[in-house]
Amino acid sequence: MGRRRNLPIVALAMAVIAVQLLTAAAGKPQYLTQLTMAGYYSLVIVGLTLLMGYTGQISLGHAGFFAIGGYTSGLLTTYNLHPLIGQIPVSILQACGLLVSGKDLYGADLLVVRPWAACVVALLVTIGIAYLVGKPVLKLKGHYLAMATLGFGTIVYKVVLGSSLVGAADGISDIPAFPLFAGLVVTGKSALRAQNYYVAWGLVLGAMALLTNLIRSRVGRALRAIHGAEDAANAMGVDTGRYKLQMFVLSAALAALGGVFLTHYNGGIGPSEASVMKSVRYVAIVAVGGMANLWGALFMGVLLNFLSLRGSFGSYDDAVFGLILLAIMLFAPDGLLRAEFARRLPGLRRGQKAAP
Amino acid sequence: MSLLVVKDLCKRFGGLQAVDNVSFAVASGSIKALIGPNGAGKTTLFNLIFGALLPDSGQVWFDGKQTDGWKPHQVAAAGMARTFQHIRLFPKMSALDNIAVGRHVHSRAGFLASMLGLPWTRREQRAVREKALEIMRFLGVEELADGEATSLAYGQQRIVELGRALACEPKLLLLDEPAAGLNMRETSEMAKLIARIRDTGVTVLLVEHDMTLVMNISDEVLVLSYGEKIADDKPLAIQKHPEVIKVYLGEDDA
Amino acid sequence: MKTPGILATLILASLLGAGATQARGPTIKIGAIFSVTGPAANLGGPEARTLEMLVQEANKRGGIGGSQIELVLKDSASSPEKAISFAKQLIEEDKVFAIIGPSTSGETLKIKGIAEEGKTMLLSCAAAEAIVNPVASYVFKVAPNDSHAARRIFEQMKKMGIAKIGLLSSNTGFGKAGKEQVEKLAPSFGIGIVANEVYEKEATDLTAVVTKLKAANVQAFINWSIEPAQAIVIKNARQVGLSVPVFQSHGFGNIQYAKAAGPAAEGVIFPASRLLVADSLPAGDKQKPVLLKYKQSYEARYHEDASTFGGHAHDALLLLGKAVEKAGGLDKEKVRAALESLQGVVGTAGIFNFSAHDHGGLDMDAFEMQTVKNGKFVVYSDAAAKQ
Amino acid sequence: MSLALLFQYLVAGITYGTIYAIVAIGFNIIYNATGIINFAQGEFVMLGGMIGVTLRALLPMPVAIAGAVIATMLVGALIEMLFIRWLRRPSVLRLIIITIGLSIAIRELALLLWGEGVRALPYFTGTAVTSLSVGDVHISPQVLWVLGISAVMVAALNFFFARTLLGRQMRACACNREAAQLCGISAKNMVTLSFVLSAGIGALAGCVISPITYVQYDSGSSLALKGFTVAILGGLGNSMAAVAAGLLLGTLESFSIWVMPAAYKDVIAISILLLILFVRPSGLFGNAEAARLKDY
Repeated sequence: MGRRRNLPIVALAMAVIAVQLLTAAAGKPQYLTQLTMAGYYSLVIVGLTLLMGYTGQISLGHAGFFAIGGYTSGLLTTYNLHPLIGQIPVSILQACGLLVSGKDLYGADLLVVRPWAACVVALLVTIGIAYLVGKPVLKLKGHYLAMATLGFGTIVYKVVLGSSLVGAADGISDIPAFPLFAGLVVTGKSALRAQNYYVAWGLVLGAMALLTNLIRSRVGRALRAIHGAEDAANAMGVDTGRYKLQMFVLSAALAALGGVFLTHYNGGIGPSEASVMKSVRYVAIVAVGGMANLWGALFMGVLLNFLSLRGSFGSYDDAVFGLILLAIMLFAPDGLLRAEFARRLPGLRRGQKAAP
Repeated sequence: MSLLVVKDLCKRFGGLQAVDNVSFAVASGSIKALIGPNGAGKTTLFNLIFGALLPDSGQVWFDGKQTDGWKPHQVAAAGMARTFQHIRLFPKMSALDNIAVGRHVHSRAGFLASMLGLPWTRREQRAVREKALEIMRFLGVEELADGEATSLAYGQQRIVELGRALACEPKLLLLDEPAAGLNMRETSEMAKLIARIRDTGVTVLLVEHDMTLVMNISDEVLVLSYGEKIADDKPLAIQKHPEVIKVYLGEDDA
Repeated sequence: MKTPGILATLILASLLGAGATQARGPTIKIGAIFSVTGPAANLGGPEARTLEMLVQEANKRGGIGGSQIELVLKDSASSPEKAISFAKQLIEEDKVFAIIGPSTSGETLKIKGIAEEGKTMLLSCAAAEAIVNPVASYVFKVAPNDSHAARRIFEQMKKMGIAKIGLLSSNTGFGKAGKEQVEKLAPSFGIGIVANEVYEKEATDLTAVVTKLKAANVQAFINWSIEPAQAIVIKNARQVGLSVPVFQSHGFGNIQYAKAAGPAAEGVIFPASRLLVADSLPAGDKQKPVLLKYKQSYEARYHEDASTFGGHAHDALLLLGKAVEKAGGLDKEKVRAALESLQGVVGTAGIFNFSAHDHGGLDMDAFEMQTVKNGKFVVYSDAAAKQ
Repeated sequence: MSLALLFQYLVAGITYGTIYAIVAIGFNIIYNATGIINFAQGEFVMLGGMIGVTLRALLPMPVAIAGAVIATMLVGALIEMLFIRWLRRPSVLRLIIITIGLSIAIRELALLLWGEGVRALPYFTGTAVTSLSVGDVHISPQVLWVLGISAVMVAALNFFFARTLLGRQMRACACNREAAQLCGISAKNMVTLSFVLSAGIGALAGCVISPITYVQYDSGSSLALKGFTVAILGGLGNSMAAVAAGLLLGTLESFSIWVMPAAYKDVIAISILLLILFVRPSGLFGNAEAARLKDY
């Protein structure tokens, strides 16, 4: 029984492998760079799809969560604790093996937080902030919700832009690679390009597996019910406030995960990752993917980010996303891919039926 | 033994006293009807009982627990279910999925277990589906299972909404104008259905304008006018109640 | 079962095929990453236009090293993530000979390592000293150091007997870099910063900020930014009656701001490249011909005033051309070595003298103290100021 | 802090506040007629300024400003007719996204048309350094222009909505669309009119403030954010309250520089916005029910 359920995930895994082989065969392994980056952005997008498309809660601040993740990990892995050696908190961290020492560019001693620990802290920080922000914000609806999330996103942007601790407008540079396990390292070194592609897409696969399970489950049904008629869902016993909040936090955590990994992959992060335009782009991709269509959003996310990161839109990058938003919302508010797929692949969208 | 007891409930909207010091009880296993002219405060009373609105004062006791101040989902978990005056089905979901949402309080898979797709959550999913189908069979609409709920015929939507409430396996079922918009044949079928539901042991509290339905199936009738209770008695006694005739039946000629 | 995943594969596969570029005749590919749009469009815009113009001109003259130049221009919109992606693309796929740009320090610092790993020359148009310190063998910079600009300002202040100043800067990379240098160098000139404010680059009115300076009784203030705000600042300062000498950074070297501020800009003192005052330089000035030529052709073509930022792009291409000439061919390694040893190349920003330890090449002489007189930039002289 | 300084800050605050308030009034007009928050409102301000500056090169200033206002009004009408009018029962989410898309499109178009350069109209009276001094407090005459024109605008709007047939029809539509339609009012035309009006107000604002703030292709969005904040602070739809809220926020921002770096000025404004949304979504000056009875 589990086999049919997992078919889309298996197909995605095969597609991931096929793309790598194809790029290698076509002599264009460099494409994997942008595909890797697009993969990390996809984590934001699939989370946002569940929040917006399934649960019906708009967020114009998800770039903020991405940035919080990336910046936290970036700051922790570059902030030099060496001058503080001997102080008790630093000693404790050292004793726990959470710190790692090295040399900086100028050859000076460097003592920073281990990437693993930084990653965990980044996720926890994001989850905490998402919880604190989400709790009051998700009580709002419509324009008020849009405005509040936009406000949150703007605050994150202004804070990273105004804080010299995180490099203000320059952002953080020289962020070290992130050794995962078994020799896997998240780094932008071209020699490890294919490996990093698989790390990114492994994460995406994992996220997709979890999320497709989620949308087919009791929780997924409750989320769609909240989207359709919040009061009725509440009357059927769905704790709508809690479900919305959990979904918000989950999507924020996914965004932060993408942020952490991309930051280590890129070796740096700048305020542009937190900008409101970035958040709007994520919304545009979810919309063009079909709002409540996880696969559509994933596909459009990879496609558009891939093209954008390759500079295919030139100076019209933002304009392209603006026009996409307009066109989709005017002519196909349910998304480009949705109508098509709904007809052909009822099993994908209505998980209920696909499960025997 | 009363399943629901309402004591001195009050609710004011700005200058309007929507519910004014209303007290009553619903006996376990009975059908109680709530009638009154438009704007009498019937739906407000429902919302107060269900937790969708907070009362200004007064108490609601359900199944031995004081539930005023609870959120609707807490009330639902305690064993109360409702339908809405204007049908509130979930769009873009099949009829079966709509009814399956009603099983929410009787299932427990959360975010983590669902995401991991643990085997027990799948078993639970199958059980939910079976139960939803069983309810559709009970209502005689199992052929509608895969249709998109909001594109069904109006009468069918009413049935599906009723099924969704039944899926909660409630002790008390609140029906807000279950026959509104139905034709005469559908109305009498609805009446039979409500009686059948009561016979399975579910207590029913309903708001309804159709007096034939009310008088045929109710064990007791409560009459509201301008937020105040003016009568609470057996149907036959209500029909003869002078106050009721004056404020309600008199002008409605029902 | 058909899945979108497979569909994705198919589309990507077709993209792969379409993406292949054809090789043509003897060309040399030069990559450029500029912030043509986005928060640093004021820098990237003129830089991109300059490069496009010069490449065209150079190709008409036969290109460099006997090869036609193919310019691959990328708009990073000041986003480091794009700059990173573009740098890898330019180096690994387009196999460019060298990269000119990016416009901002934040982006440059993020691709410094990539250029080094890819053994591709990077001629950054940003000013941060961290770009060339520590020296990375393939990374150069053509914009003058902020510290030099700050020193020129402080020297001037000493002459004027100023000891107590206010410092304003915008929350951009440019503002941040300048602020750091001013803060660092002030003590060594015996100058105290008594008010220090960072404002938003979108600021529309800075009355409150200048009022704070006024309250602190500063003897002069420095404003370090590239945005419209630098014109707003001086207007607001004059409006609230703050009449102390105003110093600006080289970011002020854009006549549109001086024009926008109108009479408020009169008397503002700032260090900048001689490009701005090319017409009024003495005839013997070494830079004058270069400056005039660039200025005239840019202004004729784009109908806007040439800015020092566009000049950086000019210098980058010029230096690259000289290095190719010196190396006598298009061997990347030889050209890199030649670039590193270039001496006395006259550019718009100043005279470049590179060495293995100095990939910046400019000294304090790159800056000339200037001021605004009758709506025009002129060389500042103490004598003239006293009149 | 001396008294003069205090007043100087107050003047700065009033300047910011008035600018925010005019943008907020533009939001309110469309919101009242349609229930839409027009995320492209800031772009109307930018367009007004840009067109004004462009026309100024050929025409005398008052004519140029009038031309800019009319041109932007046309743009407003065009936008409503092309992108809003024909939608059937659009969801709030859809409208939010459409207006966001519009704002990006207009901004990028402006970049294409005018480039990244910064422009400004000349000061209406005097020059950039002129200021009127009362004791040690200085104020630019342009600020008085902004104040004066805003006051006239608010008065004119009040008159329009209270006294003219068209204004009353718009209010009728805002209160009850169906009923208004039964009385023979074309609700659709009223929506178009609201876009025209609010575009015109935005454009006028853009011209009047441009000598102070300058105008650039992307100057709309940051103004819009402040405009929102003020609109919500005052209670969505209530323009008189928006003026009060604008002055309040402007003054707060102006004084905030004593406690926080100026770079965090926006953070303060937005934090106030969030706080209001959480605690009193109906705004400082409105109560929840009055907010529902949407009045201009």
